[in-house]
Amino acid sequence: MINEAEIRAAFPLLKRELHNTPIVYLDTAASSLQPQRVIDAMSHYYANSHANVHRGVYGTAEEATGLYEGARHAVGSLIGSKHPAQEIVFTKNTTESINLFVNSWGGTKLGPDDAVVISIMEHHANIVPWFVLQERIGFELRWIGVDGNGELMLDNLDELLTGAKVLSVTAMSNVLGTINPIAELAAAAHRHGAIIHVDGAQSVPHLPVDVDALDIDLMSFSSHKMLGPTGIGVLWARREILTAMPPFLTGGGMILDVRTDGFTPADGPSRFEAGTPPIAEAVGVAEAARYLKELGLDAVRDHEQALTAYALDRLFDAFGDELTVHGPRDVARRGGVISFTLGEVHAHDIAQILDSHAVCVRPGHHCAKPLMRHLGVPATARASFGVYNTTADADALVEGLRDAAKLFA
Amino acid sequence: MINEAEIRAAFPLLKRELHNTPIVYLDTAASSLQPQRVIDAMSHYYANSHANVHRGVYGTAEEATGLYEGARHAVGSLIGSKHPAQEIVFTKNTTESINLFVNSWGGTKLGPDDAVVISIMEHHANIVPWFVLQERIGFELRWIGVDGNGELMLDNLDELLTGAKVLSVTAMSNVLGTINPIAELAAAAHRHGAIIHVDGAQSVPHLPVDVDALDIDLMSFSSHKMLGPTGIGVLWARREILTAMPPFLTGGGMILDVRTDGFTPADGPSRFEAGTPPIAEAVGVAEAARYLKELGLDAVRDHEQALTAYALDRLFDAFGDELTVHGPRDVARRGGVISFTLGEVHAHDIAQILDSHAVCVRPGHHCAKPLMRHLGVPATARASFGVYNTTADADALVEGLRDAAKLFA
Amino acid sequence: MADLEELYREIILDHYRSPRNRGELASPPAHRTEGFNPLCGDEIVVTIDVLDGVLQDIKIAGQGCSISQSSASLMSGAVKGKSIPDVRSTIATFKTLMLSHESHLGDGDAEPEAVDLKSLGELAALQGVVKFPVRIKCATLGWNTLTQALDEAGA
Amino acid sequence: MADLEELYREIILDHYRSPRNRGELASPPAHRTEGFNPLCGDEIVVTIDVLDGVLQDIKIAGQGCSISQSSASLMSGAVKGKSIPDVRSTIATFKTLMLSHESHLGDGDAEPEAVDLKSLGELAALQGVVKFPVRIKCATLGWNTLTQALDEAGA
Ligand SMILES: Cc1ncc(COP(=O)(O)O)c(C=O)c1O
Ligand SMILES: Cc1ncc(COP(=O)(O)O)c(C=O)c1O
Repeated sequence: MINEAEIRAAFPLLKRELHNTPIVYLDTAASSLQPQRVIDAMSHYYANSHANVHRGVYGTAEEATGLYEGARHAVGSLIGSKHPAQEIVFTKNTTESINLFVNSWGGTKLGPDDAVVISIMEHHANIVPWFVLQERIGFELRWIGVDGNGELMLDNLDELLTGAKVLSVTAMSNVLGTINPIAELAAAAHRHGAIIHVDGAQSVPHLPVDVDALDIDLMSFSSHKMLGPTGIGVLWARREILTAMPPFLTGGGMILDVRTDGFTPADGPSRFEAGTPPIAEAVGVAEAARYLKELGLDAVRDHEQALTAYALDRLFDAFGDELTVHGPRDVARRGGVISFTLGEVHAHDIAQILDSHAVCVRPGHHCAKPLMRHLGVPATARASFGVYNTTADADALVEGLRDAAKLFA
Repeated sequence: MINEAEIRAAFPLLKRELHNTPIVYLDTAASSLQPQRVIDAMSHYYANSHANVHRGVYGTAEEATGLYEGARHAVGSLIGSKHPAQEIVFTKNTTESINLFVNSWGGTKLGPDDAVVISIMEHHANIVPWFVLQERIGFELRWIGVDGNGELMLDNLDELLTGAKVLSVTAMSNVLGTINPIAELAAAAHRHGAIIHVDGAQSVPHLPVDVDALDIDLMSFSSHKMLGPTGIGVLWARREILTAMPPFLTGGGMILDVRTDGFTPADGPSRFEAGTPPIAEAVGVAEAARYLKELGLDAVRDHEQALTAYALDRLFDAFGDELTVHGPRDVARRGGVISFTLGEVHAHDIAQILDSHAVCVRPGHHCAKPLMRHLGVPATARASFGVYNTTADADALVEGLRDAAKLFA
Repeated sequence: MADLEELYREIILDHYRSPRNRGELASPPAHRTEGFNPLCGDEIVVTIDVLDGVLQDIKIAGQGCSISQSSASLMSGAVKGKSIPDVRSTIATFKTLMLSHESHLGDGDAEPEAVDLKSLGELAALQGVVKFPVRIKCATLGWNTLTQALDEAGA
Repeated sequence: MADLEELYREIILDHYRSPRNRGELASPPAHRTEGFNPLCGDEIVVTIDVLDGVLQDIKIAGQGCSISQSSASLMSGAVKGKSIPDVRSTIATFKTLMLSHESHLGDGDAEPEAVDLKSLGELAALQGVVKFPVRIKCATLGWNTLTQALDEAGA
């Protein structure tokens, strides 16, 4: 169970006011807030242990190295990685993680006769890198469709996977909230001899995720969406897969040797971590992972699911047919991301009016333009919940929307 | 003039002790310490203004966007960029900046008949990415040599630049301390129709740098070496050059449009900033840039130059011929980076013994193996100064080294 | 919330609900240009008919928020039938109004100029946008598209 | 500084100054393997001569810090002339000694075992290294290289 008062007290930004009204933060799908202990962990690191990692022998360099390597364990333990020291690569965000995977793995394993399967509901981060690689290599890119309920259309999955080498799909849509059946997709991919890469940007912060139980091969996610700092992301990959991947970014820290005629890359995650890594950020995301683990992802999920159910009820009660919510109505099949349109009011105007009520939602295409085209809307307003949100926040959303509806009546 | 007491009080890590002795931090070339105001700027950001940038209309999203875009101005102003909003790209470190430049610019502008000129004293970050691209494209990689004084051998520069499309060279060696004649190199490159990219990782934090006065085309540098946080780096590029470069990493935030059959990239720096950028880190590096500007890079340079002169004198007084210092003796031609070997004592052992005196130096190849091979040493110990160091720190280094010399006598 | 009322003035809501000069002119002979705001997905299609140095006709299509659509609608009324120099000067005046805030975020080169609000007529209703920096891009979308259309049409 | 004296025991400095079994055996017939520590650049070249299940001879070349070089020198004395199972067991014992700290940083799977220091003889001098985690890689470099050499030689 989530203790609301305790949790809210842990997040300093919730004390913020906008237009003299306490902030109602409903944009966690874009970026979460950070608890004070995460902020403090980083400040403490800078003030006490900062040094560059890996090559120092003095006290603080050892501490920094221990904290940085230890962060792989904290993060790995959150997602059920059995060998975090060999499987957790730190990047700068989900987007870099996916670029790294696509270029390193895809760039060496894919040929012009191969196929890659993604879905229409992917974030641009899991679309554009494939386009760029496709231009170079020329494989076929196949799209899993989305049905009227906002769920993946899987009846032709076997067909799509025939001849495919990789399935890359999001675990939770950042627009629809849809929770995709990753275990099922992983089994299907493996049946066809393909590997599966999961975009976990929205799932890792909000659902219990166990990479072993799901039997997936790689997963990308971002610290800043899981109560951690900006500037760091994660690529988790099974050891066998990571070991076979060539470097992507290159420079210091990822080499065994450099001569004037070539270089030999290092083993393990450091092969993919060229240059000085985000050290303080690793300290921060480790603290965020510990915090999430203490809260328990089951409890986080329960809290957010109940809140989503409450919010959807209140919204439909208030606006009826004027309101269109994209994505599943069944809260067991969706996370706390509510994308909606309200009559003729444009998403941008909705967000502007809500801001005057200190309610923070995001308008736009949410970096998922293929999905928006499919939905036939140029933009939606999106309210998204974090563990620190309450039914009072959902009420504030409804009240703000009444104002918008009135202004544009 | 640098007020030593005031400056030292600004850096909380200097209150740290190692083995019950106040820390003597001499590893700024690897990573600098951060003043409290930089740490506070980031904590304050997280606690008050955090939101994802660029697409939000609510109060904190606007603040975060303003802070992030404003950081381009603060950083640009430090290096004399006239159009920071169009010229400053935020990356995760110098290494990513160089990878971005090499792949985006080099990947489209270089052909098998072209030549690229670098130097033997480059950091791996300015070597390995060229190797990787060379493998794909097949251009010629030419090396500027280093003379016995640790300076670039420029007599055959015209020959090296003939037919070259780019000269990529460090402004200050992270091993030798050598300050290279960038303005002269830029003029030579331009005379031959080549562009010049400068690795400013060691120069921007320690020397007055004006990209316009130097007449260079691109420069890469890291926040964590210039009193700023980890997790963010900078690529500065002249507008005309940046505008002509295609994207490197791709995903959200860097596109104009994405369809199921392709995408259109955005203009300006954001074309190169795929995914959620290091927002808090931009706030931090902006504060660091402002702090450096307030101190004045001339004053920083004077302080560090005087300290280097003092340290070299004390070291040679104490150890005479036992001591080998690599790089120029003339402190006007070098920065505060002192790489040395001491008799038969291995660099690793030197660093270990110094640690027991709380003196932090770095042993190893300093990510410059081609240079180490050229110098004929497997490793050096490196002491490097920051603005917060004093002659007392140099004295502590000498005392510690006496212990090392004694133990291994 | 005073600011919000300044943003959503009645005249703006009216132009959003009932946009003027809506549609597209046949092109050719008219010139057609699309404008696009990647951040929010707003689109404006401007078709113009220039003859004898005069903007004979203009039509606006596209979709987006109340600010982008009403601003384009207001613009169409303000420039239709005017000589090209007058059109360009109206654009410049309007952009100056918007820039009075944008200069804070821009390169810092441009000094904000005083704008003669009276000369803007109905357009002055858009001045409330200046207090909402992210919406300035919405308000100027149609205007930038028109500038591009004029440039492309060689007018 | 007590720790430092434990690290740099006299026996270690002695082996660093006067390394035993220094050089390279002619290969072939001996087997030659290079070990490398990318972080500090230390190198160890191990050449071994295995016959009738016994490590008949071993020589060490390379360069690096006092810990890596003395550890390899001590190792050469400890394994030379031993049967391969005995060599492997000496390696295992030594690695266990080193692991008693490394397990904190590693995957956390391995429980540190108690090590019979007496069985290590002179090698026990290296136990001070355990307090300096970054130096463990130095101390084990020669040992890992020997293991690799044995594996490659099929011994
Ligand atoms: C000259 C030089 N170039 C590049 C780098 C790489 O910087 P970073 O590790 O921040 O990417 C360094 C720092 O180690 C350096 O000293
Ligand atoms: C599903 C999904 N994938 C990828 C991303 C990209 O994450 P980042 O911007 O941290 O790289 C996001 C966040 O916007 C997302 O929601």
